[in-house]
Amino acid sequence: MRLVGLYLALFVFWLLMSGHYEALILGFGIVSCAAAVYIARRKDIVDDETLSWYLKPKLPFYWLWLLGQILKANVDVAKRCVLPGSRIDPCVFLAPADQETSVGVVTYANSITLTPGTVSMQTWDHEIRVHALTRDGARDVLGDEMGARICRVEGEQ
Amino acid sequence: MIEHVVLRVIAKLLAPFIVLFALYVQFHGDFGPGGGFQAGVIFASAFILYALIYGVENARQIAPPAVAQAAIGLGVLIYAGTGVASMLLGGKYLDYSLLAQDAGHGQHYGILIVEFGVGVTVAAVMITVFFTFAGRRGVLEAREDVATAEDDEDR
Amino acid sequence: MMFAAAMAGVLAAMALTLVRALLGPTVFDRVLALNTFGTVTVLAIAVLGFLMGRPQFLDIALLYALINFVGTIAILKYLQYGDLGASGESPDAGESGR
Amino acid sequence: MALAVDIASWACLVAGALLCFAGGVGMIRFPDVYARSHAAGVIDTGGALFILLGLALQAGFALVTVKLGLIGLLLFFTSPTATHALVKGALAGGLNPLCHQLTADETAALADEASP
Repeated sequence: MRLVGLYLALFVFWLLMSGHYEALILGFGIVSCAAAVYIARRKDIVDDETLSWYLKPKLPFYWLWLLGQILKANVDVAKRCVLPGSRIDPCVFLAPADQETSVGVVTYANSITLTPGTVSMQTWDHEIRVHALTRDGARDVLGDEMGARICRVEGEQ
Repeated sequence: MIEHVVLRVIAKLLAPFIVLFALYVQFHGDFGPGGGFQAGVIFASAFILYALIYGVENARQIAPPAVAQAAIGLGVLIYAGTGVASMLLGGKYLDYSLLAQDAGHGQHYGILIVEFGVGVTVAAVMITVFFTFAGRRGVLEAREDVATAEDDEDR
Repeated sequence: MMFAAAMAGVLAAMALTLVRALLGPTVFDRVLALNTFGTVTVLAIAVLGFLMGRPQFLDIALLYALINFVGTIAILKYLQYGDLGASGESPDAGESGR
Repeated sequence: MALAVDIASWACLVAGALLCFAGGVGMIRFPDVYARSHAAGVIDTGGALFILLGLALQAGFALVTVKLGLIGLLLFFTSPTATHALVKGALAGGLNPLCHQLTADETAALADEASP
């Protein structure tokens, strides 16, 4: 079942990349996707850890929200990079990560890193060590809005 | 680095797409930049990423060195075989025009087959080179162990 | 014209990251600068493709982004374990493995 | 209509170029590798996003746009992963961040401030 899902995802990827829809190239596409699925199966990387996560319908909305956060943070950090009088006040702290699956924690850690001004340094099952450029950035992470949103995405079936 | 959960999850996610991207580059060589050599390198990079995260020992299970070494020969054989086939059909070496009923199709198929041979060889060579060099420390350590054991026996 | 403006910004960023890569001072600074340089190069290739009217360059940009990632991971692994092939179940296998 | 798209793509490309430049300046100015990784993050996210968006607006609805989207998606997954791996490696390499390590109390106080 998962293999079929992966095959379909790969085939859509092929169609998007290719732009040539003659029989020969499409045939190559069908064979190539089968080869990629076979190799993924041999590597034993087709499991629930990654696949089920990307079928969650709320995930695109979370990404859109994250995009907004990224833009806000970008402007702030870019100002601190360039403006002569600006100050930075870096700090390191442990933030709770309440996600249940490893993919949830990874999504959270990568979201933190994607937002300029905060970088995740180390991850454990229920904690992430974060380096923040300013106290405001640290406060945003500790407010845990991002983590709560990921938990909501994670929780749906 | 299997305990590095962020890397492991992201690599798992990307790996099948890297392989497919390699095959895409392989088969679209005549439409854009690409071809056998690049495709082979990308294909190998999928295995190199796997080896970096799961260790070269596990990667050897996925792509056994014997298969990789056979593939090196196979790729060259495909390349040379296409050339010889066109000679048998009465043309020069790698004279693609004779491989199909008309010259245009012949050129097209000929290039695809030859590029496929190049891709197989390059991928197999890259994987073999990486496995050989990445495994070196283990080999050296084993040799040192043997050397110290012999020293102990001498004493 | 607008592509030239984007190209100017990208080239400036490339120069600055290259300065950081040369200055160091630690090896991690250099790797960070190298990784960022790779990202900027991807953007430069994409913009260059439009500048020259040949969007096929985007395949190369995609490939470069991929190789940049694998390369960075390889350097970091070598720095941490001193060995590209370690399976790395224990992070300090280099010192206490034997 | 075409003019509006042109103006939007101009704005995106200029914003991307400015963010790239700002990130580059940050790479030079910031004091240690951890702070610099934030500047690198500006280039990786904002700079890349705006430049790819500007190019996509120029290309219109075509295969090229899809490929720009794929580049963006790949950067979206790989760049934070590489940065995280790098910072983790630097920490494991014994490089201490030049900053204040918040104690549990201070962290709790900040968390209280953040939650309304």
